[in-house]
Amino acid sequence: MITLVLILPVFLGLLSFFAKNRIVNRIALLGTALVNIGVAASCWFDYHWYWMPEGLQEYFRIDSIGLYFFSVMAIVFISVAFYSLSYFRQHDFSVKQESLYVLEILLFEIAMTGVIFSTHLALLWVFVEATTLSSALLIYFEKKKSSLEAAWKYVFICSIGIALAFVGIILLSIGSSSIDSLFFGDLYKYASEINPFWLKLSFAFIFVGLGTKVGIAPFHAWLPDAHSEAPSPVSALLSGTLLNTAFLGIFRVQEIFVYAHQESFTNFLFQVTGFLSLMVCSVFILKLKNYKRMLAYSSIENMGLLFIALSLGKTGIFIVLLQALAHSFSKASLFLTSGNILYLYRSKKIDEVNGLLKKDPRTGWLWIVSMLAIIGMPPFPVFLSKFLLINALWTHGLEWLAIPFFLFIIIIAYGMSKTVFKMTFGDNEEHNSRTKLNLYAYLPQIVLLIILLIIGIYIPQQVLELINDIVNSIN
Amino acid sequence: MEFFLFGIFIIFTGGIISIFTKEKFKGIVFLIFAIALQFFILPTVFKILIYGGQIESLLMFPEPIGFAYLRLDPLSAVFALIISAGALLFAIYSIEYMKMYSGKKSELSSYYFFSGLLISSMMFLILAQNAILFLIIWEVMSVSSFFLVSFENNKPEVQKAGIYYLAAMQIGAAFLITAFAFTSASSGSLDFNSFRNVLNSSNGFSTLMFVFFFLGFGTKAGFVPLHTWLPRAHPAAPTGVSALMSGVMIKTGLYGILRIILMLDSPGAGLSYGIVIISLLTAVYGIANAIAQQDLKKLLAYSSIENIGIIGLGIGIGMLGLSYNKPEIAILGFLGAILHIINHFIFKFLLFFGAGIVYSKIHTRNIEKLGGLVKILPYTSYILLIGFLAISGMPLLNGFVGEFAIYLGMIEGFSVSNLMLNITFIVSFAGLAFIGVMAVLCFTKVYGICFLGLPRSEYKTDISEESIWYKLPLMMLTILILVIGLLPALVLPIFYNVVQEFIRVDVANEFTNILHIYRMISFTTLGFLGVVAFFYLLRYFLLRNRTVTQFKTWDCGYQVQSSRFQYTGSSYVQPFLQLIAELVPQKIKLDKERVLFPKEGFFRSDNQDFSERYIIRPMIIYINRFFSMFAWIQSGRMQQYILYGLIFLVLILIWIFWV
Amino acid sequence: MNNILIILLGTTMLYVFAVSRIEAYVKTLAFQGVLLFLLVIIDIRQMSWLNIAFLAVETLLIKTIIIPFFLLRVIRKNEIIREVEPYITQFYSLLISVVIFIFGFVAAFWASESNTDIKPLYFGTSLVLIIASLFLIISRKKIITHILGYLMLENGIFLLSLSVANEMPMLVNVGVLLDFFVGVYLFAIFFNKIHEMYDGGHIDVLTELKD
Amino acid sequence: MKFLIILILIVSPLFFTGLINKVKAIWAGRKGASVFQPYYDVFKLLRKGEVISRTTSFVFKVSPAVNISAMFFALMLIPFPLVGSLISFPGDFVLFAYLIGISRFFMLIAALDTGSSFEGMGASREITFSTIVEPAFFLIIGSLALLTNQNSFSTIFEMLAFSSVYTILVKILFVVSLFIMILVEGCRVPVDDPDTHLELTMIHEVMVLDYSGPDLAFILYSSALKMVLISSIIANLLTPSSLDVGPALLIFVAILLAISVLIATIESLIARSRISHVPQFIFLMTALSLIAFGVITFFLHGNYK
Repeated sequence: MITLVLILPVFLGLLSFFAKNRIVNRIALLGTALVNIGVAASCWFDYHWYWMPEGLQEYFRIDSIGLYFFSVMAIVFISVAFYSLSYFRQHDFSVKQESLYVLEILLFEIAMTGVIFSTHLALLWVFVEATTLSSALLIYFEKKKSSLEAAWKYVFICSIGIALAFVGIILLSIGSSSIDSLFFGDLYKYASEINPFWLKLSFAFIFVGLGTKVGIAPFHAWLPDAHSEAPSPVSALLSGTLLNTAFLGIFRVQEIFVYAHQESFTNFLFQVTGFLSLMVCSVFILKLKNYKRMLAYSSIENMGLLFIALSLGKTGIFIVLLQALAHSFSKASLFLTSGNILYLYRSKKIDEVNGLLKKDPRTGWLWIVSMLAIIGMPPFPVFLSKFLLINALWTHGLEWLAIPFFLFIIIIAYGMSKTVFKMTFGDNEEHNSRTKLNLYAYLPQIVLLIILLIIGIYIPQQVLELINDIVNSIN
Repeated sequence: MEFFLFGIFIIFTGGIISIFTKEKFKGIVFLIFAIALQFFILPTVFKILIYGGQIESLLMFPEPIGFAYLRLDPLSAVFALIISAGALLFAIYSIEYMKMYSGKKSELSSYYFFSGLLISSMMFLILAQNAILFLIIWEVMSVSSFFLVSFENNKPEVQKAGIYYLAAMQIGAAFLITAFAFTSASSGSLDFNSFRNVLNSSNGFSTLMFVFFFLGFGTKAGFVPLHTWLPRAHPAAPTGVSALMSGVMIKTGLYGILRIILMLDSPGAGLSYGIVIISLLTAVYGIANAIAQQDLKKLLAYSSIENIGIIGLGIGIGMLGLSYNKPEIAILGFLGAILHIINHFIFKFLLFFGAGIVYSKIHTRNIEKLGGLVKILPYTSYILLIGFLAISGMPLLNGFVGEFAIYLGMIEGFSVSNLMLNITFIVSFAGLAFIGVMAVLCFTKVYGICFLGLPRSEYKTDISEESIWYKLPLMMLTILILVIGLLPALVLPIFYNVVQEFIRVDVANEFTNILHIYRMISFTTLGFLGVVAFFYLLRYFLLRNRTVTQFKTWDCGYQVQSSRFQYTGSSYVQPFLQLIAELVPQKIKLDKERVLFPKEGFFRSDNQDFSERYIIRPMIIYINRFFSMFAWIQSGRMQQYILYGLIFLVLILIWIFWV
Repeated sequence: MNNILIILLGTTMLYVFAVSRIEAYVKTLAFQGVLLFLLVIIDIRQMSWLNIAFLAVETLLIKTIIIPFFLLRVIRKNEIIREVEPYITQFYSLLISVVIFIFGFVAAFWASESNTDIKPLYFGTSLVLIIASLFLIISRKKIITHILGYLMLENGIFLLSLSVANEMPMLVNVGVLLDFFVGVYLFAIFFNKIHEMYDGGHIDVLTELKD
Repeated sequence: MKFLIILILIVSPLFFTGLINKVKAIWAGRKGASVFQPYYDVFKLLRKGEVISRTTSFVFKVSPAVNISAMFFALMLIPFPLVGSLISFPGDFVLFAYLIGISRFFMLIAALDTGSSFEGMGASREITFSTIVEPAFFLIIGSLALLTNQNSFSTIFEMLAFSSVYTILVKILFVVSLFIMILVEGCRVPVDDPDTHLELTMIHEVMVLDYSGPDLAFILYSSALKMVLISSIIANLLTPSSLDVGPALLIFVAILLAISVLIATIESLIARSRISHVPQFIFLMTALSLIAFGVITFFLHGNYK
């Protein structure tokens, strides 16, 4: 199965790259997406069942949390794939560009899949670096000055970060020389034998490195640029899946601490950075001029939430999973919708967009509803995770943290809603010429939001089982 | 119960269906569903209210919500009553009122959709017994009402008001989420019943939680100083919505408070005193600001704050009665609160509808521009006279009935020999009187200036008489006012079970005594009505064969040149506002040239909201200033960004080496 | 023998801070590659031959020959002959690099006491390389200098991995190398683009995106 | 018995007005009109037609009737020493105050109905002063209820005996403040001057400028009755309850007369104060009632502390 999702896209990508044919491009893109969905779905029935060639057996495995993140990624990816059809329509690209786009996006997808499934720390590192490299060109896809700058900052800062992460890995292998293996399984099993000092030392580096990819403050600085300058579907992927996968990396490393009963160290680190990210977001959310940057900052905030939740033990993990899913879907939907807005108004400036509801009601309502979903309006799951977070804060005796938490959350919610309603409300005198968008510009977001609604009110039994399985799998 | 739930579903679908109907039938469709709603809701409600008891049903959600009870007890039933009645009136009224916006199809669809959502969510809210479910519905309610408020979102001020409202609701919700989360965390369950032992544990935590709940619900209800959204949102919204919000939705905040009180075995005296004081403050503050307003709907919004204060006073007295274990006080307090909830719903709907009619005909809400409407809109004017009398708590009408119960509660309280209690009750006794007379000032101003006298501005000539869709709800409300006002003894027994729910001991005897008092009152007031009629007839007969000359106002021979010479609203209230200048800060802008023969001057005075000016705005400014201190971090310099990471890394390393 | 090589490797960093011509940087990079190659060759521990061959290829072919020449081509193409423009003057940066040296070796010896199976000299030098190259990146203005700094950082990390007794699986090594290679390639591409769009590979031109 | 007294009081108010005028005349050294002059005026007015402003509406016509009947019913609630009131139930004094309130409401909107700036001014002043008087009155009644631990007019005044020094003190304070209330509500000097019609300091008289004929008669009568109402509360306070019915009632009536004489005396001796100083004067009432309340609380809670 994994080979399918790891190898097939490469062939499809190369095929479309060399075939230079629009039909092939679409087949490759949608084919990959559907295959991912299929694999994910088949794994839902029994995720211990998979097939790998002998050599790679030990390097790739589907465990429960991997499956969870993979399914989230698959859903986001298929919606992005479908949206891309509309994206191609919006800017009439040449066949060559389309093929390039498909190739890059497929490589990007593979890299992320690799991160999710790899069972070896260094291998995970390799794939994380690969995600950086494969997505860098995507960010620069529209060949604008600003996007070039964004791409440069992204690729360079992330590379430095990743390099540091590798230093961390080496330090860990020093610390765990008695184990002489960097497979997560072994690391968990013999966690107690690892020299705690070296463990912490290495984690400091790994956290800085992968944290740079996750885009958590204070390593967030590249994120607003990259996410705002990339083409909208790519932004959706970056924000909806890449951050999650990088987070998964930190999650897996952090589990070592749980097994070694050193988690107090990481918890403190997570709380500090988490609240820092909330603060960074609330500093800028009110003074932004560019709505895609607003979304990027909200991603930083949500990553902060993930880390705060991760620092709260078992209950925290439930929140993490819920929040990761909610953020991926709603943020993907937001970014895709922002693509529509960009197309309709030809501008990323907030001041130049108003009367969206009059210009294109569907886009307008999608924009509003997705925003409500991300700022945690019920019945969307972000609300649940926030409630549970406060709940967990109480049970961990950190109730005073609720004060800064809500201070930031309210400011962020206020800032986002203010911006969004400023854009959607009002009349627009200047452009009343309604420009048609095709179905694919709406369908993916609608589907994502419907899934979110279902999750928010009534989490399906299988999902709940999987989540509980994950929670219990941590000792 | 299923019946009831189906009713909720009905009104929701009504909203959805009216999206797909043709523009001119949307209102009718919604009305039909609203009527259907009555048939589903009212039988159950009245059954609960009259025979007591409760019906409940269990919903099973997966984690994290878990099992959720839906329970309809007398308290919920009271609110269900006003919600469904409000829905009906709202639906009738909207048909005519929304004709102003004909042509805006998509807006109208969203209007009816969100109305349906709002009504159904309120209806569902009063059933929910599970923390998360409650919060979910609560937020849905806030959001849908937000969309209703920002209906005319092409106007910038409406947009502002909407966002302000949303933000206020978020702050309130934050308190609620915290309170519910902490309470459920320490009780280990999300079910309301499990909160009892947490809230009754006699430590600081339970008090803190109560305060949080009060802050959260109080923001919705509009207790000072959390009220600032009300006077912004109400004028912005379409009138039907303002009525629905002010008459019904802000009551859900009170519902929450009452629900929490129900969980307490006996509320602490400290909390009760706190609530009494805050409510008194709210009422005085609200009416004082209402007096100063020139915008009709803003004035009504402030008067809602006042009435919330009065209701809160009733609740506080009830709590004091419970905490001092004096059921005869508690019963009166809670009875007064419940009665006033109902009454305020009635006359506030009436008044908002009236204001809306005026707006739809004259197209201004500015009191200073109105006048002499009684000649143009006689029907509305006469009905509104009743409304204004009622809201000023005049005898004969329902406003008095509620307030009298609260007065009686205090009077009963005098018999308790407790210094603190006596002082509180005397102060609130005089305070309520003060509020009453201020209400008289406020509403004589409104009625005298807007409806009597001569027009203060040019009206457009062809103002048609009110349509049936306007007359019908006004008539229904008037009948309610008169019935409750004249025959309270018939209406009161309905609310016995509600009060009984709060006072756990049996208070049948006290209740019968109260009924007796009310009989006396209705007897007196009816007699009074008779005497009024007698004197009016006497006058009639005296004048029958005398000459009655119609002439211009004599005014001591002082001949008025134009209607602009009339007394204005602001000049009418100016002497009083001078007395309370501290409470209602006036911003006066006056420029007139100080020469011997001044040509032309300019004078403008508008009053500001005290708590907004001295509490809310400074807070916002400081928070902004704090955050602006960090604006430099995103400077665009890549090396700086890398440096952040390295510095943080170094910090972590140092920390590791230290620990 | 290899200690001398390592010291040499360390001193290259000092040289980097001393000189100010970009070509010199590239040459230094190539020299570092050579040194690393020699290090790999000289201390043949009980590694699998495959691994040794791989490392040899990596150091000699890629680190020493391909990348430097590639970079030289890029530099010549964009005719960058001007001096590097440091935020911090040569003298102070030299001073700081010395400090880094001292710190690196102190840390190394301290670490070797706490944990026996690391070679202090390797460890210290690699630390020096890493920190110094980071300092290079932060203190210089030219984008090409940043790229070179990144490459030196990679060298440092390579040395660090040499200093560790246990080795990575082949798959990982291949992956790392691939990433490294592609990364450098990407850098070059972007560097060219930047030179086309903005005249001059000056980092200060890249400050349009900010809040 | 009750009916008899109420009958007397119903016919008497104008007599008190006449008495006041008479006393004032005597103070002024004039002979003065007959004590029954007000009756002649009222009957004359009742027989006249009316001139009604075109501006006015139904409200203008109905409010005198409301006014007078409100006073009547307020009278029904007033108790008399040892006889009690016609209608009595817990909290009846609240109804009493609100009946006065409804009459006020109608007089105000009637004044605004004429659309004259002059009458609007009067209305504005009237209500402004009432906002100070009303709470003070409730303070008084409330404290009395607290003191006697009763909840209706008649029972309160039954319980009020010259029992202790506290009660005497309290009574004196209350009497003074109620007397101020008479001056305000009855529009007497120093608050207002009933004799003039054309001064910018007018309050009550100016509100009813446009009334004529029977309406004016109603108004004159009801304002007289209002004074009687309040002064009968004072009388209730001062009548010793130790006597039996006859003498008690006599004292009651005597006090009423005394009050009118006092009012007349004050009116002839003191000048009307500036309108801007009136509020301070009325606040005196509040202050006195507060002091009295303080005394009461001390009386109730002081002894066991």
